Amino acid sequence: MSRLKTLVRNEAGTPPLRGGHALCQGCGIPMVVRTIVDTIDTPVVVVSATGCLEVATTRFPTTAWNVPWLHVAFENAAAVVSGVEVAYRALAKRGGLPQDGPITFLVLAGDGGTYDIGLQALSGALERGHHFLFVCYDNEAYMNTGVQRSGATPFGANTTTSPAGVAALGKAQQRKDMTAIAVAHHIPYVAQAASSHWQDLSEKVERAAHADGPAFLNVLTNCPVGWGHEPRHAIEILNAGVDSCYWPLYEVVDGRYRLTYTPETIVPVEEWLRPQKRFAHLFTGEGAAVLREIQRHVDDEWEALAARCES
Amino acid sequence: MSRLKTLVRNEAGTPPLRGGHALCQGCGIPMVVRTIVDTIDTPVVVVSATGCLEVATTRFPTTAWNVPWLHVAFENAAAVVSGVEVAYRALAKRGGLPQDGPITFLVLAGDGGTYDIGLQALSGALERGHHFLFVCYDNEAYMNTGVQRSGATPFGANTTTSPAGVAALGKAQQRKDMTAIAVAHHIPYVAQAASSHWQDLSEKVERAAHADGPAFLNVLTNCPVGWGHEPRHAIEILNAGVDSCYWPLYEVVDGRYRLTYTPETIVPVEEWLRPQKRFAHLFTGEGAAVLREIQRHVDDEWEALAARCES
Amino acid sequence: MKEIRWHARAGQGAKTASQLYATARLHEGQSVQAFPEYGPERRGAPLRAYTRIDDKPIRRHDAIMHPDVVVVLEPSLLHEVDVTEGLAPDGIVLLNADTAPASLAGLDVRCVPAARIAGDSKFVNLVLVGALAAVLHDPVDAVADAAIELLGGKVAHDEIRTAVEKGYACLS
Amino acid sequence: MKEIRWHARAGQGAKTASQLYATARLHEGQSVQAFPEYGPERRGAPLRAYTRIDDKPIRRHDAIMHPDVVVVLEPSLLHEVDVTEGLAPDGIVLLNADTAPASLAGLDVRCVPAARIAGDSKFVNLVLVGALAAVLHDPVDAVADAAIELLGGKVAHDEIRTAVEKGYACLS
Amino acid sequence: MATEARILTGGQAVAEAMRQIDPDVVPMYPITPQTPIIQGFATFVAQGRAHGELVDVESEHSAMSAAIGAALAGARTITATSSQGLALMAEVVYIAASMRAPVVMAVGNRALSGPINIHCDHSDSMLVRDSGAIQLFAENAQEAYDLMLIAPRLAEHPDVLLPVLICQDGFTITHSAEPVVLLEDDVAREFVGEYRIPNSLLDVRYPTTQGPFAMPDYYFELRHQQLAAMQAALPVFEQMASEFYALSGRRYHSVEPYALDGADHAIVCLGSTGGTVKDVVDELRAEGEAVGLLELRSFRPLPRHDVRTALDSIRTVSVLDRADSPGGAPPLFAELAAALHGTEVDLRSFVYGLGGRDLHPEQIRAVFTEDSGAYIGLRGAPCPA
Amino acid sequence: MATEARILTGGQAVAEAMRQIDPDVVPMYPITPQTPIIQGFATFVAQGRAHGELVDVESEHSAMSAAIGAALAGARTITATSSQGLALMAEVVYIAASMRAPVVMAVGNRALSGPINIHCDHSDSMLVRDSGAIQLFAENAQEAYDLMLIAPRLAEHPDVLLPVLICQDGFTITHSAEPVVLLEDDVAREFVGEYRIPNSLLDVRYPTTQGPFAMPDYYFELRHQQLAAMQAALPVFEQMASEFYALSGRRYHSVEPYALDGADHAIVCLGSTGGTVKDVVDELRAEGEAVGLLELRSFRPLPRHDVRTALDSIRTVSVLDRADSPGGAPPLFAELAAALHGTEVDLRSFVYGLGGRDLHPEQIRAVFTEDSGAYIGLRGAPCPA
Amino acid sequence: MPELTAWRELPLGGVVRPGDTAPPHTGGWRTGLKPVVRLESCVNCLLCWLYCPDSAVQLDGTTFVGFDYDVCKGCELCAVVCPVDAIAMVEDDGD
Amino acid sequence: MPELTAWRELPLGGVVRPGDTAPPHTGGWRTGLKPVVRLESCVNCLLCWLYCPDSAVQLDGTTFVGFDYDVCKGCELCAVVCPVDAIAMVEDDGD
Ligand SMILES: Cc1ncc(C[n+]2csc(CCOP(=O)(O)OP(=O)(O)O)c2C)c(N)n1
Ligand SMILES: Cc1ncc(C[n+]2csc(CCOP(=O)(O)OP(=O)(O)O)c2C)c(N)n1
Ligand code: SF4
Ligand code: SF4
Ligand code: SF4
Ligand code: SF4
Ligand code: SF4
Ligand code: SF4
Ligand SMILES: [Mg+2]
Ligand SMILES: [Mg+2]
Repeated sequence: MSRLKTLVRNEAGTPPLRGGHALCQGCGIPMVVRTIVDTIDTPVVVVSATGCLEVATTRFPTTAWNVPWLHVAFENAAAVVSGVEVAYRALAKRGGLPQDGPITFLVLAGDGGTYDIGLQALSGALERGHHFLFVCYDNEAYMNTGVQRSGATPFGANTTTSPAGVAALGKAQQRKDMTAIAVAHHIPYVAQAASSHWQDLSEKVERAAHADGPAFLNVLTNCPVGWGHEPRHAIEILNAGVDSCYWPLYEVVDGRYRLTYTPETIVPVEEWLRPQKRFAHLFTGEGAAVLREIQRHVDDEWEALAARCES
Repeated sequence: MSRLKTLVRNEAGTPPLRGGHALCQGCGIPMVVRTIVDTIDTPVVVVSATGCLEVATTRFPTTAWNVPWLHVAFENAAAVVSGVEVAYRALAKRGGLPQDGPITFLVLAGDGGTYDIGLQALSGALERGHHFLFVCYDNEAYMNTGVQRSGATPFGANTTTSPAGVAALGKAQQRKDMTAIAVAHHIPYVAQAASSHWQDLSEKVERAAHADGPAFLNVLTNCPVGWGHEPRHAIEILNAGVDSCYWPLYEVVDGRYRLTYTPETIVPVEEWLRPQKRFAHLFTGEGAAVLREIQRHVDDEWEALAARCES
Repeated sequence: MKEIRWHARAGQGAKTASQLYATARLHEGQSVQAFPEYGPERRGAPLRAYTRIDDKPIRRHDAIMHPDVVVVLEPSLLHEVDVTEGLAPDGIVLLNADTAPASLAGLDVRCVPAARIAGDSKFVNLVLVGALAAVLHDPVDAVADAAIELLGGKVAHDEIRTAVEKGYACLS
Repeated sequence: MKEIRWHARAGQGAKTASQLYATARLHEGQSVQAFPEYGPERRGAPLRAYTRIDDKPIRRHDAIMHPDVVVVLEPSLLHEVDVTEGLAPDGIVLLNADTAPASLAGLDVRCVPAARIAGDSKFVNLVLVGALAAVLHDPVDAVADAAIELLGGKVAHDEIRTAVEKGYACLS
Repeated sequence: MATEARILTGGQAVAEAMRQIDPDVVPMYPITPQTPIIQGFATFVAQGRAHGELVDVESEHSAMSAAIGAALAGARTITATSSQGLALMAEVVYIAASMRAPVVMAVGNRALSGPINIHCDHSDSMLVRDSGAIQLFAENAQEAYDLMLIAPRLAEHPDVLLPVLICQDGFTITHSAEPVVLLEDDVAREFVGEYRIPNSLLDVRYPTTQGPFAMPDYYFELRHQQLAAMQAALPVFEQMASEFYALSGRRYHSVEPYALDGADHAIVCLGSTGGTVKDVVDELRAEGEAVGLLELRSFRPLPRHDVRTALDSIRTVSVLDRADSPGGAPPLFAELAAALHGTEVDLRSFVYGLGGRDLHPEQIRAVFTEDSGAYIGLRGAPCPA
Repeated sequence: MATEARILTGGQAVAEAMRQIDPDVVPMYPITPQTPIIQGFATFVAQGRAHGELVDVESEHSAMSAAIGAALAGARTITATSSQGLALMAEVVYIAASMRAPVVMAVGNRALSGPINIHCDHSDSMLVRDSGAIQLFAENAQEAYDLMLIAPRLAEHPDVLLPVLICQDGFTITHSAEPVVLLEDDVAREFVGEYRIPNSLLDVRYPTTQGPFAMPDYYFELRHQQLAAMQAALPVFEQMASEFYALSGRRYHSVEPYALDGADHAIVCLGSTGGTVKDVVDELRAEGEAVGLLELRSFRPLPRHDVRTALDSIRTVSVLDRADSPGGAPPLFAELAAALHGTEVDLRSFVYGLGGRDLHPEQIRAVFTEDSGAYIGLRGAPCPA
Repeated sequence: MPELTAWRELPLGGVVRPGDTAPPHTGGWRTGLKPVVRLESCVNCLLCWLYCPDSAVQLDGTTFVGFDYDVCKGCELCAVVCPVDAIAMVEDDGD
Repeated sequence: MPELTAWRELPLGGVVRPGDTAPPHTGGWRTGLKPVVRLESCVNCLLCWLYCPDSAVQLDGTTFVGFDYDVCKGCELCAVVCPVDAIAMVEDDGD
């Protein structure tokens, strides 16, 4: 059976996240959620950090979630899931579970809730070695509060807290390399994926869910509002992100790097940048230098990654 | 002039941390503080996280500090120094400094205030690229509160929150690799040092202080109380830690790894473990398996590091 | 006191319209307030904004429950939300449409084909603000000036003025 | 009520002594309390601990300001801290020493060469607890039993008993 | 000396105040509904119209921590937050006060989770009411702007040296556009003046140890300094407010009575509700009812003596709390009970507006006419007290 | 059914209670002076004498977050903290209450920074007094143990379902060894019973959405549920306390009067100070003075009616706060003023013991004899109120 | 959404169960265009199903059958990902 | 340490300056042994100076001259690091 059919079968007519939620038209997040949950072949319990996904799917007294779902706050999803997972183990030990069988514990958090305010809780949970899969849907900014810069926001991007203007060229720093930070925790499974590449994503989820310990997945996810594009351009933009090697797809299993996708031809990073309004200012005035700097940085990072994958 | 003489000259009769403080007899921290501050050739402003060093040196209305020193809380030293450093830049820009000239901004935090509760503030400060040197004096546990397990505590160690007993063999997880996490932030300078190797430490401080951006130094520092040893055995224990490759001395400059010290002969990790009471339970009963596991892990890590250094 | 409620989808300029109209009246010496409603719903969702106008200083900060005028920027909303909710007894519905739908029968509905008038300019909101000025017997210039003050940094002034005036002309 | 203050360096067993003596008196049917003083100072620093004994239930939780007995486990502390601070008018100083130093002249000082008596056993604290029992006219057995109860898990019982009894013998 | 009135939201108005103050350092972290403030300021910086250093911190705990570092290093420092942000930084707000770091913070008041909610109540401010930070409440956008300009003067006054929180109701003020008159930039700048603190950490020639450890022998005394600073803040505020009045024609007081003369029923409240109450008071006065309002501009310090003087001869005082304390007295009510203890005043407690629940004039009228339940607008009979 | 008295510190006593309860999950993070509690429990686990899963979290924010996750997943969960730890987790304590997570937490009360200090006062508890968490205060080690055993029953009662904080004075109780009588292990275990909650997150067949977003249309009502749960906690506590009495012979009430009959001057206080006051009351009674004490076992919920009944006919009531609120009324005093509003009681406010400052019987006597300043033990004349 | 209820009637702690309340009709968010399929071209690859942010692609078993216009927001993603261009965006008649 | 002072006399915010108060004499922490140097053996490498946790090794310029027994806690580290065994730990006469 094709992988997609398997997902359909797993979903069995009840999408983990049903329609009728309040996420934007064309938001990239739901596809990530469904691909992940539908790939996992055990029951799933979801812990969400505050963010677009959480706010827009659970307006009391409604819910768009058909799987158990828990939200406590913005910064603590990994700590919350630690408690849930340990409770599961404790109850399993003394026979107190509502029903038997394995459960996959899944965290869904935005980049803000992962790279920034949620990093410490995540790092602690990774060190303690809980069995859970932490997925960052990385749309590269705090979208829920209106597109502010996060640690994931790329260099040069215009956001409401790193606005471009005569005295500023957008975000002044390079993005945090969250995937590398997760790798540095020496956990069994880490990967970087993109919502444009569903099959790659789904395969990674499968491996992550079977890892013997914590797993981390960083999924580039488009946001039409924050990136400034029409929903219909989502896939081509994401593709350009991947094919320019701005966002390489790779995984690190027990410390070993592997590219899961190699662009046939590497496209200039401009193809990734140009369709997005948040980079529009780079295509005028002094932007050219910034563009060169971005290309150079992407090239360097790619080279370093490729080297690590070869070895 | 020998390096040590330079330190003496820099100190100029006024140690940054004077005697008469309340740290334990034989505590390893003060040597680290003095080596660092005395190496730096500009005025230094110190920000401390809560911990032994802070509590035991500043009982109001006394202070053991002869350099400007600031403490706010346990988890936020890197955030505090961000504010101080930015204030310095802002004041320099508009001419409001008490006196001109460069200042080195130094954070001194324990492993608890670095690996665990202080990690997020540190990560944020690294991402923002402040100019400061963050030094973790890593004594591998929360000592100030009575030797509790931290993210830095090694596998198998007996602490008051990971006690060994019939049902437990000490800490169940491997230590967090904080140095690797710092490296993953792609900052200009990261290094691992030990208080036994003062010259190596001092050289690293020199390079760190001149880095163009944030620098991170992870310094293995003995604690007679928490490790369970007589002060006079400090140096030999630390030496065994280094020579067993449990704690390799290396630096990562702009992403390039370099071993700064290679043991002439690698000693078994037992030499590091045996003199410390916190590992005493590993030398009885079921401990042997744990010892083998520790040796294996150290060997693996060393191999991986050596590989990274060659390339 | 006049209280106005604006209905649109997020992104259609209801908030701007509410503030723009307030600005116009402020310049005419009145006291004003303009505020949107906020929820978890995102781009595309129905949205309300409000404008309050008075001759005395406005000090109250409660919600507007019984608007004197309801301005509907997006006619498709009629299927989704009750735009007449709480409408004051002799309140007016100002609708972006050619003709009033049956569902609003019995109400004082004023229709302006704002989308058609605005054409490609996307100034549906400006056309309706112009029409509102007509409905409430305000000088059109004040509204056009306010629109230019708020939006003139990005858009050609005459385009703005034209949109407002066309709306005004519809109902004056 | 009897209030006792213990002076030692951190690690010399003052806290244990304070609790151990309390345990003995508890078993004799009295009400007790034992608590050390905490500061930022680390291993090696001077430290105080306290024991409070009463026939009625002890409910108060204030500090002990005017001890009836001060027990000094570490004689070198006499140079550093005023061990007689707040000593009750006819209070007693129980000192680990051969003879009372001049600085304590005029006070009721009882000396026990506890270090010598304890020898290598490091039970200076037990010797002094024994001596304290003598000073306060308690049965030595209760103290020895309590000591065994608290420490007997790790140390030979007869060693413990011997240390306590030797201290008791000194002053009884 | 003033500009013409413009339509500005409270958030924009405060951002304008920040532009005029042009602080040296602005640590910032987004949270609804304060975000327009930091965004507004960031835009001014990007446009070259303000020059402060932005510090894009990774959490509010770090925002206040960086603010303390910057303020003690000698830089004028402003930040902003709401709700969970204030809760997350609460620990450090206390420390800012104790270290006497004159950080100014704009607060867009919002209900605390849970459930998570983005709208106004005052539970966030109430959480830090023991922190030693000054809290001034604005009734509208103009007041938010005015108080924001006064804030640095108050915070940095040598008798005060405490953090100052300028609180405005989330959405109701932060996102509500109203006419606001700004001072001219240079007038504002001059009013605010230069930043000065007694001990600069950056003074390497005269090193200081800041933030030491205090044992029981000193803690009580150091803490008492903060009480004294809070006391001092009341006259200092009146002085700054009168200087500001001279420039702006707008006069503030730590407590502001409205139609209290001869009133036998008064409402006490904070924030934007004050405006709505004024309308109701006017109506009722017109109907011959002797009602009035006491608005607290300053909640911390609570001007206890002025409150007592203003209210002790009034028959009934109804306290409107926009926060509650499950299992305890609502915060403002408890303060008023303490301040009015020993008077004959019949004090009543009302809780309203939690999580953004609206408060209508009719409901305020019902309080005055004694037709209101204790939980105004709650659906269902309140649980018996 | 009880064991013989042993000498235990309050911290050890609570660790013993935890061993007997044997919770499923124990998130823990060290902080003085609660650390002996988690260390004690960790040791029991290492010895195989308790079986809970320890979660060595990396901060207190995560401790309470993990506790919420575990409790809602269906596991009995206990944690412990003090001071900065409570401050750092404050945000999540509110959320625990709103999500109705019956987490039990032992608190070793300690002064909040700054300056940093490790000794007792109640500022940490006061910081979370609006959170919706129940707070019971122990006078001594025995009470700490007893209340800790009662805590899960109270927390998990279907009418309550709130976090319960068992507070004991840092050092004064946590580190003070006193005679403590334990229940037999099986008796204790049976008293505590099984953990049950209405909605288990782990029930994948009947999925729940927990922690949704609430707009102004629902927030007020959801919040009000917590008020109702707090109200319900008072009779539930009395019931549990009387069951416990049947087992132990030790009887607790949410307010505990001591020699109040006929008293014309009473002290109100929390925690270990109650014991010292009792001694002074006995002395003064022996001298013919009509003095008494009202000890609050339950601070949240504050048993308003019982407090009022106990005190409303007493001439003078002196409230002893071990916390203050710069620029406002001390927290306990404000509660008492609210509870006693409308009575003739002459209410007086005293602040004592901040940062571990000792309180002597003579000073308590001075309160009764009206010879005391408002800040007991402060060096220097207090700043004028 | 149900009637606004009194506080006592609300679920404890605000816990919600799927199905307690019907999903809001976000179909009204569409601004002009809606997707229609030419079923004859459809190769049932199900990519539209996977990528639809609003779970508005309806299946019968594993077979594409149409759109749920009650919730489809008209984003056009389905049309974009369809490998055989079987989906067209057409004028929305507001149904 | 100075007399305990009233709250008004304390420095604002508890700020301390070095030299405001004399350091406590932690020399009393020594438990039996203290370091003494045989200066004739000393090669002035200054390792003892660097490693002493209590800054108790006294220099004259860059020359080792002795120990500050007021603060030396007797940890023996100086003796251990001395490359020429110039430092011995001897019975502490309590001076
Ligand atoms: C402690 C705290 N600070 C700030 C916020 C406000 N806040 C809620 S969601 C959010 C942004 C979330 O960004 P991200 O994690 O990237 O998710 P996205 O919105 O992009 O889905 C912010 C700043 C909060 N809820 N809690
Ligand atoms: C928020 C908070 N949690 C806990 C503490 C208690 N605490 C103070 S220092 C410390 C341990 C410090 O450990 P580390 O950073 O390794 O430094 P060390 O004590 O080893 O010097 C702890 C747990 C605190 N002060 N603040
Ligand atoms: S703002 Fe972006 S991430 Fe958030 S719902 Fe809209 S499209 Fe999705
Ligand atoms: S406990 Fe360890 S780290 Fe702390 S002062 Fe003592 S020796 Fe140093
Ligand atoms: S237009 Fe968008 S919402 Fe509608 S079915 Fe297609 S993908 Fe789904
Ligand atoms: S994407 Fe196109 S071909 Fe594939 S199932 Fe959908 S309509 Fe059919
Ligand atoms: S014994 Fe220790 S403290 Fe004394 S001088 Fe030597 S190193 Fe320093
Ligand atoms: S370590 Fe030895 S040789 Fe070196 S300076 Fe000290 S005493 Fe002299
Ligand atoms: Mg995001
Ligand atoms: Mg440490």
